[in-house]
Amino acid sequence: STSDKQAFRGTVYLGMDTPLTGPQAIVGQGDRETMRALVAYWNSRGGISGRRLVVDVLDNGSNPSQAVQNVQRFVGDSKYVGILGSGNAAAAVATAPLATNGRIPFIALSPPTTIVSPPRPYVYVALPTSRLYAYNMARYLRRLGVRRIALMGDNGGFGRDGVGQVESLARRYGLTVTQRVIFSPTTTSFTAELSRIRNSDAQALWLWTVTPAATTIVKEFRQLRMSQRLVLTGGNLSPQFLQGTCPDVNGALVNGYLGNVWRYLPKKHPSRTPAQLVERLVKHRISVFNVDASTALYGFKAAMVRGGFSRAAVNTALETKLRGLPTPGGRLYFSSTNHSGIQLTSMWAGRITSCQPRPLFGAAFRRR
Amino acid sequence: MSALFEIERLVVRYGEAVAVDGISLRVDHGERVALIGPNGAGKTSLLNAGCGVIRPASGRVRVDGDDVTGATPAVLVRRGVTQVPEGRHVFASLPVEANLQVGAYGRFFSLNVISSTLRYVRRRADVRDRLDRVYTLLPKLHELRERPAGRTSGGEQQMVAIGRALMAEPRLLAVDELSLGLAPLVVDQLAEFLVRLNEEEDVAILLVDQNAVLALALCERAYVVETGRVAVEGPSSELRERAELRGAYLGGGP
Amino acid sequence: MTTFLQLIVVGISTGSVFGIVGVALVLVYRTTGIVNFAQGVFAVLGGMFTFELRPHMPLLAAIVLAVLLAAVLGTLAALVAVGFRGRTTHLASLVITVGIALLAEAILLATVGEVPRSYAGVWRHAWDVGGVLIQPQYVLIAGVALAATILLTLFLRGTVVGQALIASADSARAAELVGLNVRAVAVIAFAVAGGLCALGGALLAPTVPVVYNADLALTINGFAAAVFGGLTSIRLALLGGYALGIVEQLVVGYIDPQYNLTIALVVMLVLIGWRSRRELVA
Amino acid sequence: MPAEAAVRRGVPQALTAAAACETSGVSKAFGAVAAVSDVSVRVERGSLTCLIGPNGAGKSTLLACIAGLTPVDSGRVVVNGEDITTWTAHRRAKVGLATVFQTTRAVPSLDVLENVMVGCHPWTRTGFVAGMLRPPWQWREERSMRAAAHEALELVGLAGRKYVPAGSLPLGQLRLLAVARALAQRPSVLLLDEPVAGLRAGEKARLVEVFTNLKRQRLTQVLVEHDMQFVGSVADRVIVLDRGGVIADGPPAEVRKDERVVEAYLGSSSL
Amino acid sequence: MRLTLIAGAAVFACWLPFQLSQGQLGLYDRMGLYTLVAIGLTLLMGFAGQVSLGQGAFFLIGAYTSALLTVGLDPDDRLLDPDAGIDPVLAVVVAPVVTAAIAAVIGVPLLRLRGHYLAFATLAFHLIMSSLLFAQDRFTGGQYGVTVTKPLEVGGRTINGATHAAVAWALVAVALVLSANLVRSRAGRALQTIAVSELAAAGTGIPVATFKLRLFVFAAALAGLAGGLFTFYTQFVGPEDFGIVLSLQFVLMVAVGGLGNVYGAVVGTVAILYLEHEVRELGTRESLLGWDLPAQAPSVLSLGIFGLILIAVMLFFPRGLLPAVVDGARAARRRAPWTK
Ligand SMILES: Nc1ncnc2c1ncn2[C@@H]1O[C@H](COP(=O)(O)OP(=O)(O)OP(=O)(O)O)[C@@H](O)[C@H]1O
Ligand SMILES: Nc1ncnc2c1ncn2[C@@H]1O[C@H](COP(=O)(O)OP(=O)(O)OP(=O)(O)O)[C@@H](O)[C@H]1O
Ligand SMILES: [Mg+2]
Ligand SMILES: [Mg+2]
Repeated sequence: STSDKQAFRGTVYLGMDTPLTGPQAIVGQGDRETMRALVAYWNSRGGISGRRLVVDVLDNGSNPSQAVQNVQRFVGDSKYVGILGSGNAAAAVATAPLATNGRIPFIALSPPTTIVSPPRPYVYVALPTSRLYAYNMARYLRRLGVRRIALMGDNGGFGRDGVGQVESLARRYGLTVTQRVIFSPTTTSFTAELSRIRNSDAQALWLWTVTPAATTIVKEFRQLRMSQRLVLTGGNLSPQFLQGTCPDVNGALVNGYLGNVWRYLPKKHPSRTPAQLVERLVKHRISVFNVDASTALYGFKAAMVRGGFSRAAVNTALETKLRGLPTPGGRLYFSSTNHSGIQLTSMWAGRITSCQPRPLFGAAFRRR
Repeated sequence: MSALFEIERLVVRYGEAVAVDGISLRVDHGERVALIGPNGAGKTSLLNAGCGVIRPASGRVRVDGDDVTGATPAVLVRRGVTQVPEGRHVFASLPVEANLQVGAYGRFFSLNVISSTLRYVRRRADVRDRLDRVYTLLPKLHELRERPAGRTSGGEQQMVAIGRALMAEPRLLAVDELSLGLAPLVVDQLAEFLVRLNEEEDVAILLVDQNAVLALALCERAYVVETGRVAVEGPSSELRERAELRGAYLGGGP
Repeated sequence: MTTFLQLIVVGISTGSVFGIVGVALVLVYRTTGIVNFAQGVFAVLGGMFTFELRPHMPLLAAIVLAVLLAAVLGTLAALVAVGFRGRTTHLASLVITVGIALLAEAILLATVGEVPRSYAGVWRHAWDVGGVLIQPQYVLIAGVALAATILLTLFLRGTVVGQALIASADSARAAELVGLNVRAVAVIAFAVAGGLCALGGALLAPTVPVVYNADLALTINGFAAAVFGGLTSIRLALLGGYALGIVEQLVVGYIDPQYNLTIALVVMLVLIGWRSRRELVA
Repeated sequence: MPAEAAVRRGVPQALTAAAACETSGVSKAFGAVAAVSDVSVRVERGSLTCLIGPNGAGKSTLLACIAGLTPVDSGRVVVNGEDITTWTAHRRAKVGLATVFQTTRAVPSLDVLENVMVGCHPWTRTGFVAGMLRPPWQWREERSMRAAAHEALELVGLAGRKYVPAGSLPLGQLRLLAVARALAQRPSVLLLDEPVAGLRAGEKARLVEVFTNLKRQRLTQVLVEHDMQFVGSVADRVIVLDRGGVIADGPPAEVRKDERVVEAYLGSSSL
Repeated sequence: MRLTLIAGAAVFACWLPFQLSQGQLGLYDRMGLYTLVAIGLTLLMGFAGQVSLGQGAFFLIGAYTSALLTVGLDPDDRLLDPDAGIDPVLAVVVAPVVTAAIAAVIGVPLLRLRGHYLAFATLAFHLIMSSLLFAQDRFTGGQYGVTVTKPLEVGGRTINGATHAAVAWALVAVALVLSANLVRSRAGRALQTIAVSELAAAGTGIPVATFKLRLFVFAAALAGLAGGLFTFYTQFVGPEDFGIVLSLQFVLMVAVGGLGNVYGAVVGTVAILYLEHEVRELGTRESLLGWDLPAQAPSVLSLGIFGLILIAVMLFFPRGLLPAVVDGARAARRRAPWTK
């Protein structure tokens, strides 16, 4: 706020490119809401090392081309020291090269594995990639004794990526993929696909999609009284999905990273306090979008505090000085060979009960 | 007593062009009036403005002395003024018979479909009667009654348009180009019928026709319109004798 | 065989949804000449209203009220879409309905939010008929689609009111001249079409949760169904819906779910080409 | 031997003589409605033939069959010695057929002169590329089209309105425009479907002159009309159609007296 | 006089981008590219009476053609060899050619369809292309699209930013001149006749199918060219930029601008994109008129205001903005006392 303006030693700017309108608006809304709340909170507490933090938001309308325009604006204006990349995946993919070329640190708020493997300079992801989700859930399934799984994914990036990851690591976890369905999310009814899986010997249906089709599939899954276990991913932990499918979603297996389930963390766990803070600041139960955005912002904040206020300094700090920074989502471990900060230790798996995730942590599900 | 239909100093403009330039005209109860003039004189514009199809720039239109300027055609139809439009305008996808029935129903139509339909149904016998009359007058229509009106010949469509207007029980029938595309035999029968309709049922007639001889023979009184103004006006018998009209409208004469 | 039957059942189910929107589009087009791009909105409204009313009354009452509300909103849409007398072209009307659809999305988003809404249907679970799973909710929808098709066909063909409605789209000028009121005709058509779509939407929501922006996909699928009958035949619109739904499911079952839309559209195009060729000859 | 060649091409012998336009056994049905059935007519070069008959007799349909606007079910159409039965309409226009339709709509976005210039299509060649790039010859061609269109308008007496937007024409002038457009095609065979409908006696008289002049220029005309006075003053020959078939054929005065014609078409007290 | 006016406007349009800020430049560039597509569509809809709800598909084809040619068609080569593709300039030139060729092939069956059938067929074509982008992901990159790293260079000068916009608008000027010439030529008059009645046109000697096809191909080529350039506007192509909404948007643009006048395409495109941009800026604000805006505000505002303005414009100017302005100017001149 303006009254304590003199108290700051300067202002530091970040840019945020996000889908506030268009089909992916929900993602951008959640991201921006978190950002606003955290920035206001930090500034009221003296800013970042005495500097006021300002995050300028540009809406990309869920279009990658508009995202490119937005990010070019940030890159071209030297006052910005970092960019919060788009929560819609294609826009993040489209804009990441601009950050590399413009030498400005860029943390994407969406999970496409492609932009961080192999790691590219200046480009980071602070939420679990689909690979991480796949690993984590596969471990849990093994412990539950699930051997045969059916996979369903949409033909967008997330679905394909996820299905591909599971297939590549299934053997290692003793899983057999009995069916693999890549569908187009415009389909109105999935009864035909589901009934085929229903009649198969698969023990679980692992669903990789965050499109609106997800709600329909969950509904139909229950209406068809399928005996299999339903397996979801962390991307499904949005309030829209959970409310839209309640109560049918109850009992589904799901995994994610820490922020969503801070309630269940031990009191002294380093992620508990920041996650709780974010939940207090946004004034409603924390959603996956809140966790994504706050985790990235924590990363930027620490990098500025520890590195300085230039693009190069922030980038170096992100790569070398975070070393397990506790954030709402878990610890961030960036390094020159790893630009995907969340690691297996920050993952949980569990079930959905009362339309909310109920997690099991670490050792609880890793043991056979 | 006020006239059945009266137009007063009517002006019709299309953008900058003046099509009707202050025409006054009057049709009394049970009268037959002809409107004659070269192409582009403004006859159609005058009828259209009179029937509410287009809005006049100025002037008044009265039915039974009540001002109806700017009212929609529906209002005029309800007050008994029905037009046979120039250029057919049939309901192409409806069967011929449905065209005629809608012609009778239109008068009752309102947003309250149920009550308007009930009113129509109460008159069903009446409608049936009129339908039979139209079919006797234009037997071709009976032959075609199940055919979509859009799939009939030009002249047949003209018959549909005329039949449809007759279905509306008009007190004033305004016909724009009666004989257009019709075989001479049909024209004769129609002319005869209109006179009978007028004499027996007191239906007034306002007639525009390419065939001025026919129009003057049919009507008691006529207006000659030229470039948007009334050039001459008077009883038909008088006009027929006027030399200046002979060449332009009456041709070599009968 | 079971697989095949299953696919056909699902195809007819989803096809009925497309068919309902298609029939509604035909009804509006046939009587006003307007392609109503906001048609899908009414299905969304039906689901949303029912969801909102559900806690306060029995399901049936909620659905009836939702349908009535949608019909009232249809009236409003008609008045705007028809515009001022004698000025609005059909293209302008179409653009206006696009505007209405966007506005409706905005209002829904502001009031109901972006959460997909759903509620328990009449039956909770699918029926298993000899290994073929049948969604009861879809049976209702198919029934509505069929009933609507039959009733509307009879209404338009066989009653003078129906013919008057068609007349006003055939020639607005002539319709006025026989005393019809184009605006009133539009109001009737939009209201009935809106109510029909709302009923479909209300019955669909238990299986496919409704979101504020679900209308575009519904409208486009409905348009595909409606075009099968040249936007003028109610009966063919329903058949078009079936064709679209069944082909989509057959592709899902026997080829590749990713290509369901692609192949279904190609088949529709071929069918339409064949039909319009025949129409030209006739 | 032309006759031999004709036999080889499968053209009936009767069709080969130098008639300008000829149909043999043409039939056309719309569903169950036989609009034209087995009509054979033969029109001499430079003549004006009137086609009359009751409404729905099939006059317009016959013209449409000749102009190629509707495919015939059976029979042949020969124009200027060429069998054109299977030709598309625009190809027929290229070899000299021009048609005035019973109901025409002008192109409302063009003015009257430009509407007539559309008629110049068959004898000009500016295509898309030339139209966009406008090489000098395109300008020349445009000028010649303008001149031809103007001439046609003068002929029908519409030149005074050539810059009026065509959408605003009253009914009578719309007919004149259609005639002018057909004339601008520089046809050898002109098919006219009620070209003077909606015109007054004086305006019709002018067209009588126009059509008579065209006859002198060896233009073949087939004209449909219900105004018997007009028919009497232009026609060399009258063919009467009824229910899709020819019921009378001959000079106007003769046909007028034909009992069947009077009964089916003229009525007793013809005005 | 008229010619100098047009030339002046063209020079201005190409000079303007060099004065714009980074933020405005993107909008201005997009306006130019979309206008190219809209010009083709306005020719189709406004002059030849052929409704296309799938013009976005040709834009898509143009964009993917130039992108894929630049990075290399073979997906395996693409990964290994940064030089797998052809010269970007060549790719941009080829894009409209490929698009036109595709349009020529699909146009033959599609253009037999009329009215709503054609509208649906073109819409379906776009839907098919869009879903193929997702389904053929190995080739097209699926949802994550194709990132193009090579810049568009002509004679050592990179065409991006302001130069890119200038090129786009220069092409708009050329397309406008060509189109305005076309509609006032023999072929253009023939097309307008076709719009009124195909039968009457055929009777006048116009080869209806050929003419429709040629125009369809020309419109597609314009869209393909715009698409080809679009690739180098973002250096990225992905399916989300080419959703079916894009095709509908083009129809809105020509309808709002006004059919029957090629300049209407410019007016409509600029108006719609500008409106969209302003509304988006409005929605991004944290508060409006002292009210704190809720989280959904951006979507609500952009949908709502856009919808309202569409409704209002078409209610009050049903024939579009440009005709309304022209009529208004004419009426004003008539009323002005000094002209008498
Ligand atoms: N829609 C219109 N826009 C502009 N001008 C018009 C319009 N309709 C008619 N006009 C003009 O108004 C004048 C009168 O036309 P109108 O149709 O009333 O003539 P008319 O007497 O009926 O002619 P006809 O005997 O040929 O039918 C004409 O000069 C015509 O050009
Ligand atoms: N599109 C159509 N579909 C079905 N029948 C048609 C169609 N057009 C015309 N007919 C019918 O074909 C017959 C011949 O019609 P045509 O138009 O040739 O008559 P016409 O002699 O020109 O009559 P008019 O003098 O009324 O113009 C008529 O019985 C008519 O009803
Ligand atoms: Mg008139
Ligand atoms: Mg005829």
